[in-house]
Amino acid sequence: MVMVSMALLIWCAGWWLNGRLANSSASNTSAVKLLVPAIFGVTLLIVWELLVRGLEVSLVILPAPSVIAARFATSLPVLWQDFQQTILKGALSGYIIGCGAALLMAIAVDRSDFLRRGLLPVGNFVAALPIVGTAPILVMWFGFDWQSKAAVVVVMVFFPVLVNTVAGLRETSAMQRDLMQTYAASYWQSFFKLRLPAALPFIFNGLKISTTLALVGAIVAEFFGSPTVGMGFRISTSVGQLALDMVWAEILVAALAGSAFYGMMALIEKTLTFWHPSQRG
Amino acid sequence: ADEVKLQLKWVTQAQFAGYYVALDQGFYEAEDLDVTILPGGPDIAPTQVIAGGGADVTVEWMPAALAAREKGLPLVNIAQPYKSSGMMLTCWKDTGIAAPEDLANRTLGVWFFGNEFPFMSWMSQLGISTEGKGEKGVEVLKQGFNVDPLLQRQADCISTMTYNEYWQVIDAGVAPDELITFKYEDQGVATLEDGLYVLEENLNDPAFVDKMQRFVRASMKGWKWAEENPDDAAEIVLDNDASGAQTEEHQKRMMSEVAKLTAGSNGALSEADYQRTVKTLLDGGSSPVITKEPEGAWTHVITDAALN
Amino acid sequence: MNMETTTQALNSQAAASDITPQAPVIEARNLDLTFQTNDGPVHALKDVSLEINKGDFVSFIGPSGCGKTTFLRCIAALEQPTGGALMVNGMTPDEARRQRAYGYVFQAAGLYPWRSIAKNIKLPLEIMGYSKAEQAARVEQVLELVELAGFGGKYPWQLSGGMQQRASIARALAFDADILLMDEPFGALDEIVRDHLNEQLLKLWARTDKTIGFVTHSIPEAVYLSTKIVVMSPRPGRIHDVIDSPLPKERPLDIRDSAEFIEIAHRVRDGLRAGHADD
Amino acid sequence: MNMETTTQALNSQAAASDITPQAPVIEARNLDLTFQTNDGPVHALKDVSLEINKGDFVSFIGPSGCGKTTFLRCIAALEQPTGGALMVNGMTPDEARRQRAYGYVFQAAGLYPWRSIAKNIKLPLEIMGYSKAEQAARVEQVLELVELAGFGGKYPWQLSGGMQQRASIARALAFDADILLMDEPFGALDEIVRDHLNEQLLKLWARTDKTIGFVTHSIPEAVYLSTKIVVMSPRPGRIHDVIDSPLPKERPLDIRDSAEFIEIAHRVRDGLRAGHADD
Amino acid sequence: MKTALAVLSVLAAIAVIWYAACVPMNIKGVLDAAERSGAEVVPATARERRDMGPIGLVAANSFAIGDVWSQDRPRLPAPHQVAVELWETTVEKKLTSKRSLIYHGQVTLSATLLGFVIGTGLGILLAVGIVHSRVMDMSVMPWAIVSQTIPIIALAPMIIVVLYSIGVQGILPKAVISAYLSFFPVVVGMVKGLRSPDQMQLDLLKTYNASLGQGFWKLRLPASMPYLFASLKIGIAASLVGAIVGELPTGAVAGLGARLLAGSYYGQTVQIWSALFAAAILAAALVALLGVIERLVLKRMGVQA
Ligand SMILES: Nc1ncnc2c1ncn2[C@@H]1O[C@H](COP(=O)(O)OP(=O)(O)OP(=O)(O)O)[C@@H](O)[C@H]1O
Ligand SMILES: Nc1ncnc2c1ncn2[C@@H]1O[C@H](COP(=O)(O)OP(=O)(O)OP(=O)(O)O)[C@@H](O)[C@H]1O
Ligand SMILES: Cc1ncc(C[n+]2csc(CCO)c2C)c(N)n1
Ligand SMILES: [Mg+2]
Ligand SMILES: [Mg+2]
Repeated sequence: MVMVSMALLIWCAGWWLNGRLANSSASNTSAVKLLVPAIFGVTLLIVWELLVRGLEVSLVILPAPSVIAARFATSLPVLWQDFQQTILKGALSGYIIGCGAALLMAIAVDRSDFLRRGLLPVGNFVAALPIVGTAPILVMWFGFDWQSKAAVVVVMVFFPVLVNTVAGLRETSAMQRDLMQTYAASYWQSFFKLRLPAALPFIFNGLKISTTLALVGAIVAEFFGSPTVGMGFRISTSVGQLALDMVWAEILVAALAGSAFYGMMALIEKTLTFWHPSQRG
Repeated sequence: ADEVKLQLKWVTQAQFAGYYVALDQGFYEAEDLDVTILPGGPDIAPTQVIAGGGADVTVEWMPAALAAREKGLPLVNIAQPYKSSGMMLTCWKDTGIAAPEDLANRTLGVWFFGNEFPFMSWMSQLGISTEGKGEKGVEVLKQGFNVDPLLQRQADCISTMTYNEYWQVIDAGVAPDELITFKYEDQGVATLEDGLYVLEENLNDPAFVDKMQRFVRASMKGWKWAEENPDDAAEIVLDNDASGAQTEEHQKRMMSEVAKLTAGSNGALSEADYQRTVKTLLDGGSSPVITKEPEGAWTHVITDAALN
Repeated sequence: MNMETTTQALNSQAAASDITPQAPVIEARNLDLTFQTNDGPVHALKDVSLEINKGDFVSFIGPSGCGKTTFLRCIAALEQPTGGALMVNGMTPDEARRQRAYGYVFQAAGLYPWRSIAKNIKLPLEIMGYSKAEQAARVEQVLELVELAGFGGKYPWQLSGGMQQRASIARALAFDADILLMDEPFGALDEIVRDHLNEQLLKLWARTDKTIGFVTHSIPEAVYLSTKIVVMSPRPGRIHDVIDSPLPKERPLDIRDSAEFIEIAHRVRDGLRAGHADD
Repeated sequence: MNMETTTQALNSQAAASDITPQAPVIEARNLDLTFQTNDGPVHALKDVSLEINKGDFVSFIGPSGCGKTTFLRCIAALEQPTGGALMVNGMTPDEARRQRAYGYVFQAAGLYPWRSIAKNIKLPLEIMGYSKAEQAARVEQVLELVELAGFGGKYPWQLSGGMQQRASIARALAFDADILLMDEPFGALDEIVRDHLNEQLLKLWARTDKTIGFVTHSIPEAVYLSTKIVVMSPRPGRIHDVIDSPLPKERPLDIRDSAEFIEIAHRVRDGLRAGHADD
Repeated sequence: MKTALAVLSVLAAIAVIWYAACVPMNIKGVLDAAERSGAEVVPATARERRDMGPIGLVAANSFAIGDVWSQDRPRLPAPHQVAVELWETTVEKKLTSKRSLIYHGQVTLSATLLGFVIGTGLGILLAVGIVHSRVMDMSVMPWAIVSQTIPIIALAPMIIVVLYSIGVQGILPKAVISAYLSFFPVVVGMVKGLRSPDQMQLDLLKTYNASLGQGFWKLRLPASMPYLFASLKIGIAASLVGAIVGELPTGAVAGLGARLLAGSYYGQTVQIWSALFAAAILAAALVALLGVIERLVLKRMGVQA
């Protein structure tokens, strides 16, 4: 009970501190911008730890953060292997192929009104296919190794990027397009000088959503067949062995990798679309 | 009536016919029990469910149960309806595999999720590494839920149950003589399957013990009924399958195969079988499932009372 | 009375084209344009006939909503008339557009936010394939012209409304189009800059023999700049009066105090007022 | 010379406030505003001091980019000065804003696209809690005033640029604010409508005793409307001259031909020219 | 009309490619079956065939091509096989039958809708908080992103167990997972939408000294409508996936997820594909429904089509 009430207390304290920081004059410095979510996260972890201990939650239901951290530290070689297999081979290659194909397709779709009308509804339909159904099929087609995981990722990221890019390429204002008309600009001129830059905020929207999709897709696909390495493999076998600390250590890796991946895309976005109102602050 | 929640290890099928029969035939009711059967599936760890309080008793394989016990979840075997193991490795004959030694340098499909332990100790007994292909090594795939890896020849061998996956291979049009099977039972690495497990602390509660005695009694009655009336039992299972995925033919055949495995058991755990299982697991090679002899992992308290 | 003025205007045009024998650069005959909106059609242009000769400086003036923008857009092939005929340089507006006959200044600045001011001005030069050196030279020159020297590196959102408008004028002046169409280009500028730009525009026009279509709300500006003033009236947009200016091509700023100037201004104002009365 | 004119202006203000003993409605002392941009700071306002009394009609005129909009935004508490003091009705601008002291017309129309014209005008009335009947009556009345009667049901994108601007003026006039701030409200309008709206605005002002801050680029408009004309010069934005108009409150349109009028106009033009020369 | 034509021709093109793809995909299985039934196959044994490319096999055994579209357990079922299965399991089965896809669809649908309501509600609330509070913005937003990098399938069984242990059962655990997947797109979209009013629009309300609530109802909310609907459409599709995922660890008793799993378990490819399509059709129907609502709402608001 003491720990539970302490958890509550710490939660409130964290919010109070963040409130002070966020509304202080320094709230626009990058230090505070990092500090505030960090404090939030630390508060969350402490509350988690205290609740798990205070309520005596079984290790096989939910391990405490300290236990997870210990497991993480002692399993680095295994985690690194799994990371290579799932993220570097499966997710990344799938992400690059999927996004690249989607961008090319978007241009084709954008050039032809017929394709746009025909392909987008069908595309939306295909995008709605749940991964739990497609993954076993793709494992059957592409084998147990990372290729099938990459294929799952391709399927998952293709349509978000396609839809966003197509929407982005149509995002220019009438006047901006009219201007190009008066110059009698060719398709590719107006593509590179007008439509692509104007579409970038949308494209990055799709690319950012896709980072987390790629990760989750690669991991989940391993549930449906894999070699004996990989984050999804480890998670599912560890659950079977009730090694929940290992499960959470892998989830931690996924969260770290996912945030880094997302952050990287956000950074590239910021440098390329500095001019957009949402980036001007 | 007393409520009992039973967590199964897998989806509704004749593998669990005894429980469905007991429910359907009113055996539980006669013992003043209100039993809810919770089907399992590929994503469910029955041990976790019982730890979380989602079930009173669960059907589990002994390796997983003992592993959980070592992880700090004190599961106790209270009854053992399955006498022998139905697990085996099924291979294409045309790959040239004739004996266990030939498995080296092959690709094998194995079930993980806590079901990999018997395989691992078998391989370590054969002196075959599971780290990758080689003179003394095999490539292990984490097999999904179906027999596709064999049919698509992505693997030379896959894990099958005598009562289930093997027949799916046959149903796919493969003739039995195209295949060669290695039963774990024959290889001397069989471990106990489908036992009933409860949390140790609950056994201190006389009311719970009494409830379990009635439960086990009714369940065994169900199993014996099912062994005698395999076709009717299969029908009962089909009636209880909410997913509508099972076929009558498959379930009837499964029931007759399952009957062979349950036939030797009256429900009480044989201590010899237990010892053999523990020994197999302790020999499990580089990363053993259990590191030391478990204690108090089973009790005859329930069956002694139930079966008299 | 409206009908009469229109025919009268047409006659005076006919007279003008007798003097200059070459074919008109822009020729509209009975142009109609109706927008289909969900609450019924909007007649933006009705029965508009007009001839513009090479080297003309034509101002369009009229109440807001009378169709000035719409008419300019038709000439530039940005809008498709729903009736009548329109020829530019003896071809359809669209063909003329393809030959890069137009420079267009829109009513709002419409700069691309991802390009700095200098790069915005470079845009048409890049598209039309000017050499790098030429591009840089021209950008310098037009930035100077619109008094934005030193602002080339800024981005559009860092400039005030009037500065943005000037940048968009510079963009249209940077390349050599035969026909310059300008939709209220000087609306957001103060009188001094405006006077300066008026002078610059006249100089440019005199030097290059461009044909200019110019929308404005300022009567003095229209009179000062134009060889031809088109007064329009609204709903549906029609030409109310066409005034051929007798002012010489050479126009110092103080020509605005001359009697002729004032007289034309009066005629324009009367036309405008009549247009409002139509309403 | 700039310093001189400024002090001179301040003196003349001081003189003016001697006559009207009440405290000024708006009082700026050494106001500074610097925008931080990624390529260095932009000094938009520097050392601006000004007093505006109750019932004044103050026009701001100056080259584009000199800080007129910025100054108006400071008064309305939309921008935070980086130096100096600014008081409105004896409080901070933000307190005055909270008391709903302002009606503001932005340089661009800024209508909400999901509301019809009438509902756009109703917006402030809804927010300030006017009764339904009062809302309807006022909308009718101001639509009439800006010559948009009948357009209440249209959506913004169905109107031309000038019509949108008039709707936004109507929106600011619909409720009773003590202080009306208007940023180039009549920029996109033709002279006839502009004259009409000028008259209407003067009437409204005479009737209600509002204090009005008005940005314009038209010298005649500034002179015709104002009791005080503030001429600004750019980079950094400073007050170049403050001219107190000797014209009577009652101003027929033809006052614009009077000698006094022309003299003031000259002084404004000179100020503007000097501002440009500063540059 | 034009759209229908375009969609139809794209569908036709896909069907053609699909049918063609069946040949290389299924040829090995067909030849294995043919060999077993005693037909002359080149090369003669499955072992030899394993190492051959599909093109070579087709060329050498052209007699077998007809069978690639009618296999029992094909690697890639032909379109008509899926269509027939869909027809049989929807139209020809009683609605209460456990083999009826409509029955399973309805089970999934109820969890989807409940999860969608919870998820969108939560998402909108979070977005409102984020837009109005700097603390929320700075601390919650990064963690909302992190939350989506967690593979939900890995957590789903544990979520179910935990909810189970506190006595929550039935439809709610599934709905929770489905809400988890749908709240994120709604948060992101709504934050964007609620922030979409430009400076001038905000300044206008500031000059009226409008309250926070007035700013929300009269400006931010209407301005966010297009964004809201865009994210609702993504959200409902995510909800459906969540409900399906949530069905796996609840014992795969009923629902499209259970159907997928059972099909996958027994290698019934045709059944998997038809369940997959049923899920996609359901998603498309839900998205279309939202589209209709969107059009009605936007029309009432007068926003340009
Ligand atoms: N896209 C459109 N859809 C419907 N109506 C339109 C459209 N564009 C213009 N209109 C209508 O056509 C008429 C003429 O508009 P136009 O923009 O040509 O006026 P304008 O003379 O340029 O006015 P201003 O001086 O205010 O810019 C107006 O009544 C306007 O409402
Ligand atoms: N958000 C901003 N960021 C950076 N600089 C700005 C910003 N807003 C205005 N400025 C700069 O401040 C100066 C004054 O701008 P302001 O908009 O007040 O001019 P203005 O007098 O209203 O001009 P105009 O008549 O063209 O509207 C300009 O040089 C402009 O570039
Ligand atoms: C993911 C997963 N794969 C395989 C099994 C093994 N298994 C245990 S019982 C049973 C039913 C046999 O017909 C099977 C296949 C499992 N539990 N989970
Ligand atoms: Mg216009
Ligand atoms: Mg301004």
